[in-house]
Amino acid sequence: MLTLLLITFPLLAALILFLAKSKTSKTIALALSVVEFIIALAAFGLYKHNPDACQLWFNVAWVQSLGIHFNVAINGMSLLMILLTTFLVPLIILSSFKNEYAKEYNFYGLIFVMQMALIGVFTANDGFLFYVFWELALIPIYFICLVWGGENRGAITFKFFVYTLFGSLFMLVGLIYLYNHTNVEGLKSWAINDLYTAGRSLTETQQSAVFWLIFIAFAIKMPIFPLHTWQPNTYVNAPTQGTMLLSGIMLKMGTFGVIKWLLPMVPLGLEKWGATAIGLSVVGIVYASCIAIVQKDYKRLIAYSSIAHVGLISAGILSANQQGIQGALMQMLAHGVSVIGLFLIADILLRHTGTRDVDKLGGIRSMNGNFALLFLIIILGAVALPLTNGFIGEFLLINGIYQFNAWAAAFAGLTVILGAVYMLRSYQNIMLGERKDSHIAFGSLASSDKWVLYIVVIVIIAFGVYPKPLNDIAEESVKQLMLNLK
Amino acid sequence: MINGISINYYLLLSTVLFIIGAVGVMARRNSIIIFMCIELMLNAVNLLLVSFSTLHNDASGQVFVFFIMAVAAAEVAVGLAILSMIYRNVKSIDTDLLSNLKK
Amino acid sequence: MKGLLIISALGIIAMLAEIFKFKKLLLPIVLLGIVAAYAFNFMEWNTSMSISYFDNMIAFDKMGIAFSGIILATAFFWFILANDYFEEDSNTVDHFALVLFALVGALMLTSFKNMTTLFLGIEIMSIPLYVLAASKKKDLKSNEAGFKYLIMGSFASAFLLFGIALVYGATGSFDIMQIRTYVSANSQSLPLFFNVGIVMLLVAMCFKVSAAPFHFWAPDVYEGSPTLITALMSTVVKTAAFAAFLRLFMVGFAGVSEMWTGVLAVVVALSLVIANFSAAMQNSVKRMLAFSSISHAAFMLMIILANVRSNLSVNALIYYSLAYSFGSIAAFGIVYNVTRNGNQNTDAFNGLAKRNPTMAFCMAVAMLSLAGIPITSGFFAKYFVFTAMITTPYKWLLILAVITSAVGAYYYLKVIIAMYFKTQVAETETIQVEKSQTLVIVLTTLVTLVIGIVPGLVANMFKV
Amino acid sequence: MIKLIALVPLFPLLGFLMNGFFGKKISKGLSGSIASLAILASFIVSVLAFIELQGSTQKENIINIFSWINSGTLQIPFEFLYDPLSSLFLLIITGIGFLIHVYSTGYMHDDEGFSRFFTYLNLFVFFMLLLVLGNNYLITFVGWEGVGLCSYLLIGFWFKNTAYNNAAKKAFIMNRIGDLGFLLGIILIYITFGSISYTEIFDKAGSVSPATITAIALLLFVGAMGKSAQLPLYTWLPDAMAGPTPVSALIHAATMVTAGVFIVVRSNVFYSLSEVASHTVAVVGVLTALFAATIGLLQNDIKKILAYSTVSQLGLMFLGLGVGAYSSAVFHVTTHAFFKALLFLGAGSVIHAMGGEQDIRKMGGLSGKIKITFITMLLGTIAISGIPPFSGFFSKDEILAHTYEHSKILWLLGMITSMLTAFYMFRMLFIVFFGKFRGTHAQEHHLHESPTSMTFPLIVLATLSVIGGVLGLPQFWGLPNWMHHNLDEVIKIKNPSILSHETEWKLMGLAVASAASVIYFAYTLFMKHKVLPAEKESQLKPWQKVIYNKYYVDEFFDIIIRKPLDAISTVFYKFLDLQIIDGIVNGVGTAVKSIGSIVRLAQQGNIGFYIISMVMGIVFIVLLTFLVK
Repeated sequence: MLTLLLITFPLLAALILFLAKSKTSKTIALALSVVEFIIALAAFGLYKHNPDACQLWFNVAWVQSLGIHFNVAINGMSLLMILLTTFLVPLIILSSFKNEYAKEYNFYGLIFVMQMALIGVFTANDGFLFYVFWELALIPIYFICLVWGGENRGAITFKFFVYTLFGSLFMLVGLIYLYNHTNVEGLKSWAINDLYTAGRSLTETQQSAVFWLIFIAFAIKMPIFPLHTWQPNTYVNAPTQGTMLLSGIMLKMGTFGVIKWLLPMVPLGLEKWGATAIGLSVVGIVYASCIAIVQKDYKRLIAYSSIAHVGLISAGILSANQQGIQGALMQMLAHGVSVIGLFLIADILLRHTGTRDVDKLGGIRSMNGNFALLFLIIILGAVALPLTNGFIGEFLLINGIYQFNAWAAAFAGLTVILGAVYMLRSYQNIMLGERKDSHIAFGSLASSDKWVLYIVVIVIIAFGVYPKPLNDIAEESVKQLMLNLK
Repeated sequence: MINGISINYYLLLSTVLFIIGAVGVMARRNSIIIFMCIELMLNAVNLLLVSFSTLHNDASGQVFVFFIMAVAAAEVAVGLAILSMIYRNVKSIDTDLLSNLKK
Repeated sequence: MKGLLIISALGIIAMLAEIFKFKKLLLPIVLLGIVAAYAFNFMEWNTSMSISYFDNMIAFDKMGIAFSGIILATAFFWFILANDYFEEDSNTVDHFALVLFALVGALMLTSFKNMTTLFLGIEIMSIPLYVLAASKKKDLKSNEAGFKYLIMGSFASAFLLFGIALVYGATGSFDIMQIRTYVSANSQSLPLFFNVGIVMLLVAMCFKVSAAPFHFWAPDVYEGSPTLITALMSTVVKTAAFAAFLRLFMVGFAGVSEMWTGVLAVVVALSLVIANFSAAMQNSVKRMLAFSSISHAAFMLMIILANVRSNLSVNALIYYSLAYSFGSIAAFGIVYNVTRNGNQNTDAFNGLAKRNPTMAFCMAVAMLSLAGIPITSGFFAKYFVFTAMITTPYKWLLILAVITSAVGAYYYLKVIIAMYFKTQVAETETIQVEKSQTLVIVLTTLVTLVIGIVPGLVANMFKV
Repeated sequence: MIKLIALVPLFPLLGFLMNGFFGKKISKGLSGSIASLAILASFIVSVLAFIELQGSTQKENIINIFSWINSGTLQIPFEFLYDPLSSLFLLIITGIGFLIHVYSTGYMHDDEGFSRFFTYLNLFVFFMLLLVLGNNYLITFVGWEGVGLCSYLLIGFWFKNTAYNNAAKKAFIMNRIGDLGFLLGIILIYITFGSISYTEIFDKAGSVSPATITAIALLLFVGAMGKSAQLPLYTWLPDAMAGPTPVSALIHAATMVTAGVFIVVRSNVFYSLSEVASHTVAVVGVLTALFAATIGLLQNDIKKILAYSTVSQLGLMFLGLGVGAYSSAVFHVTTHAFFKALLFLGAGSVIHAMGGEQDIRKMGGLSGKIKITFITMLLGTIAISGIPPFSGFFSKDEILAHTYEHSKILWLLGMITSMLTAFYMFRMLFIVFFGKFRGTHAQEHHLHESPTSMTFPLIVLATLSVIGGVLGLPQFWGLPNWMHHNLDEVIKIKNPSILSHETEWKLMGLAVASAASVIYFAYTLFMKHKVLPAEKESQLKPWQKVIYNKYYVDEFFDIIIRKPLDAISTVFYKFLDLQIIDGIVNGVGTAVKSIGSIVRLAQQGNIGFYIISMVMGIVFIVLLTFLVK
């Protein structure tokens, strides 16, 4: 029931905003999102640490004749993702307090629709339902980018939409293929476990086919090299909050999908093609990091760095061992938080100085030391310094990849170095030295921005020093998953 | 066998008629002639039906022919009406003039 | 059956309206009539055996009733949408009558049992449409549309008849049930020309549902005809044609499916490619919708192709027609209002989100539905096709379908982008839409969403 | 006290937090004393704990704080290991740390970033303590990266100066290169032993395949190379002199840079088990030592000279480690901490006196002006040159002795290094403190001895550098070598010296003689003939130019690493990403368009054509039906 509430409440919130058309939508939205977060915390409280996964079921037939059920439940992984989503959305809304959007009630409404879809994706236990939520998440973000985006958003959002749709259509085919092989007393079923069994019953070639059909969708969403080219432009052109949604949460749909909807389905396919996929991911890490080094637009730089991070995550997942997958989960949480901070910083830079060009900026630290400090800590989180949230994930991930293949790990590990290179370079260019452009003034931060950054920084450190509460959930849920993979 | 003539001949004949009609429709540009060719095709079918109905000695085939005739008449009537309307606008019944809708 | 009769009666009444001067009342009467027809139609639902009329030439079984239901519903909305279109024209009643007679034809097509009624149905439906297509007397485009439709239509009917004749010759009957039994009895000893006959029939039907390579008339006619007539063609006519197609090939020639499925696969592939790729190039929205209707035809054909012998395809096809019809009604209704000023290009939609948010929203939903995005009904329609195709040997066709529908998203989105992103260049007047029309558009949009969220409403309905 | 060992890192942490949050609000004096007292407190705790440890028989004490990362079989608690090794390092870090804090209160007095400086300094001490206290590689790694961060912050302390920022960035990134190796090493250890706790793995090491052991040892050594500035990852250390001098003394001489030595000693089992690894360590060590020493010969920046000498001394330590003389290496770490910290602080005092001038060519004749600094530095210089009975002599001699029994060539190189060291150190001393003053009049007028807060640490350190030798008196003199005895439990695999006493005597004598002669040579050169370093680079001989420019190593790296990286990145972005990959994606779009425009050619409006194509379609289909089967 609580799960259902988690899904429906954002929808309700969206309706309220759409219909109220209130002047104070910002505050209303913030309040509502906080409520949603509290509900999530309640779920966190109710969640019992027992390994045999799913809790808080809600299951009703949707289309009986087709074996489609509205079947949602929370297990460890989805709980983590829900916490992430519900925690980030208030931050995202708060971060928007300094931006003026036309018809803002629609803007915030769409954010909530998005949240609904995302939570749906994370909780769905029915293949069809999963797909529906998956597609559903695409529509609000599409409109957010299209209506409130930057310069040539038309072409770019368009590319983004078609590209992702293209991927997910293949996923649909793959899922239907599995569905078609399910057999529960002669009936077909969309229930996830039946899909698992169906997938496992397939021959290696069939599994390989399904693996690619489904993986393509996830790979595009994440995105994995070389399917990433929609991402930087979309991130740069989307409104900051849109970018946050895309990178902070939506990206995780892909990684989460691989964990829950790919690994247990087609073990043989994974065995055969996992190496290839890991290869792509790992290449993507270095490739994207290198590109990030030469970026001038800070937002674009973050976009590429995010490709690098997600490459590491997916490589860890596909290495299909305890450390790899658990690391991926932890890193998903960490990356979500840090990237919000980074994109907000990009936005702040633009608002205060009118540019995001790292070469034009400079000497801001001497104008606002406080901001410099927050910025630095967030960067340290991004380069995975120990005792920041980034480290635990990265260590486990590289560990997992190493168990798959030492050289892959070494190559992936280059992110440790390259990440430092582009992050510190850009930080130095933006913040340190004398100010290059004399008429760039940088006053004190708006309180809303301050709060977001403070929260982000606190989480980065707290989570890095004492990850146990979340880490335990991750650990046990992954243990459970590993049983499925055997 | 109809009166000692194999059905295949009827079949052949009407097919030939049908093809002549079709080729006419394809080749000619004059709308009236096109209508006539279509009529020819329909009549080819009529012939075929009639011969088959005698072959099966079953009347329904011939009944069908009447339907065809009626419908053909209606069709032509409508066709000519439209044609006259067009003629009013372009002072011609050459089908080549009617190619503004394209691509 | 009663439905059929009522509609025919309505047609005649419409013609009398001129004489007895109750033009004004005509629309209400027609609407009531349609409602009545609808009611009677579904009364026959639970009659266990399908009652047949005219020496078993027409019989309303569940399938027939279902399709007639869709057609009548669509027609109902269409008439509301069309009321002012009739007013702006001198000889209203003729148009009423013509549309109603076309409806009669359509209903016959859903329920024929005999080649004769098939032929008659097609003609009764088509001939009024030829006229309606050309009904803008002064507009050369309209004339051309009508003329092309007529010539090519009758050319196609010639093939239909030739096919019928050959099949008759081979089997000695027009009754499709008898044909079925005969074929299954001696499938070995069938003469070669029987096969030719089937191909001819296939060709003719493909023409009617405008599948490539027999689709050439569709774009031109859609573009040339008055927008609402186009709406009629792409909804009522298409549904009827598919009902006929389904019945003819799944009831009549299921036994010899190997004779036509291969060909049909090719036709589908051609249609998918040609339709989607040309649609991507269109500036005129009407033309784009024409091509999109071709690609949807391809999808519906896939359903037939996929499972020839099972009723699943009937359900799927019914759902698809319903989803598609309602989507199109909404879309065309909006197009009709937006393109009043004569500009039929996509840029007519620029900034619609500001000029009329409701219309913009409905159009967006319609487009998403046609593109097959959840939670619109269009998605489920696509889903049925995919589920059906996955079991067939034609998996390559499925992949082709996936790719082309990605292309499809391309041109549907163009409209959305125009509405929400592009800003009106010249006059930024808000678009006023009549209450009744708004109602229709919103209603159809809602239906599109509702049956998209709860497809069970329709999908489980027809245990044919 | 041992139970409360967590207090040791806790105090600096508190100091860091207090200064971090309130530093700006409180007075300089207060924030300075908070910081210093924090370190003093942890020094006292360490001393007490140390005494307790000496008393007790329980040498390995594990103190668990909380469980940190759990992942299946990978269990990483946040726990400390207090054993002789860490106890010793605690003393060095907190002791010298405290002195340097005191010194800094004077040195940094006029800097506006005063409280910020102490914030960083406390944070550094905290991380350094974590590094040595951790009971598993990952805790050590936390400290390892943490000190790297602090060094980054402190090198770039004056953040308006781009050169300094670059130095800081360079230091961080070069360290990261090493850290990657370290990280992989840790992971390999986990995979091999199923644990990364010091107390669990070392005993199992014997039963593991040598190849794996070698791999682990080498990976860890890569990390050590980064931290301890060994070839080829040493170039950051000289640049790191951009930071305030106390930082150079604490981080880049006494403590952080010896972390590499620490980790090798911690993992000594692996190195003892792997010939290859230990040889690599030795060779890299000695080469670094020699290489850096030669560069030191011609430097003119007082801090750069000390920096290169640090690199070279670290090289000697690794040489010791490589030949299995672990305790000797640690011994040298200790003494080096004393005299190198002393020298840096002295240099700082000189720079202070000279009003920020660091070029020895501008100095001269300072001996009279700043007596305490001069005397203390003199002692330090003697210590580092290895003149008995100063501390440096003993530690260096032990290392060389072990090297001799291990390999003559390495020993020879070591000897040369220590001779060079003696030479350039005295060169510096003579040029700075003797002859006539070469600076501007303003500077001459400005000259003054530093405040007590700065001289006091100098005196203390001087004393330590003089007497520090007692920690490890030569055994063959029949004297107790405490250092050796103390680390007995830590070094699992012993390799006792097999040298006969007279060889040891010979070596020792040789060392002293050579050092003395070199010093005399330097004396004649710089005192008698008053030779001064060339004013301009153009006056140098070619071979001198090469050395003066540090063998162009920086330029070399620039050419083989930085430039290619940028180039490749640009190619990736401008060409591969935008042109090829995205090009393909957009190409699909254009392909759709072009196919579309071809397909619609068919739709060309003419009925006749439509009919024809329909018929052709029919024919095609008929053929299909009848020919396909």
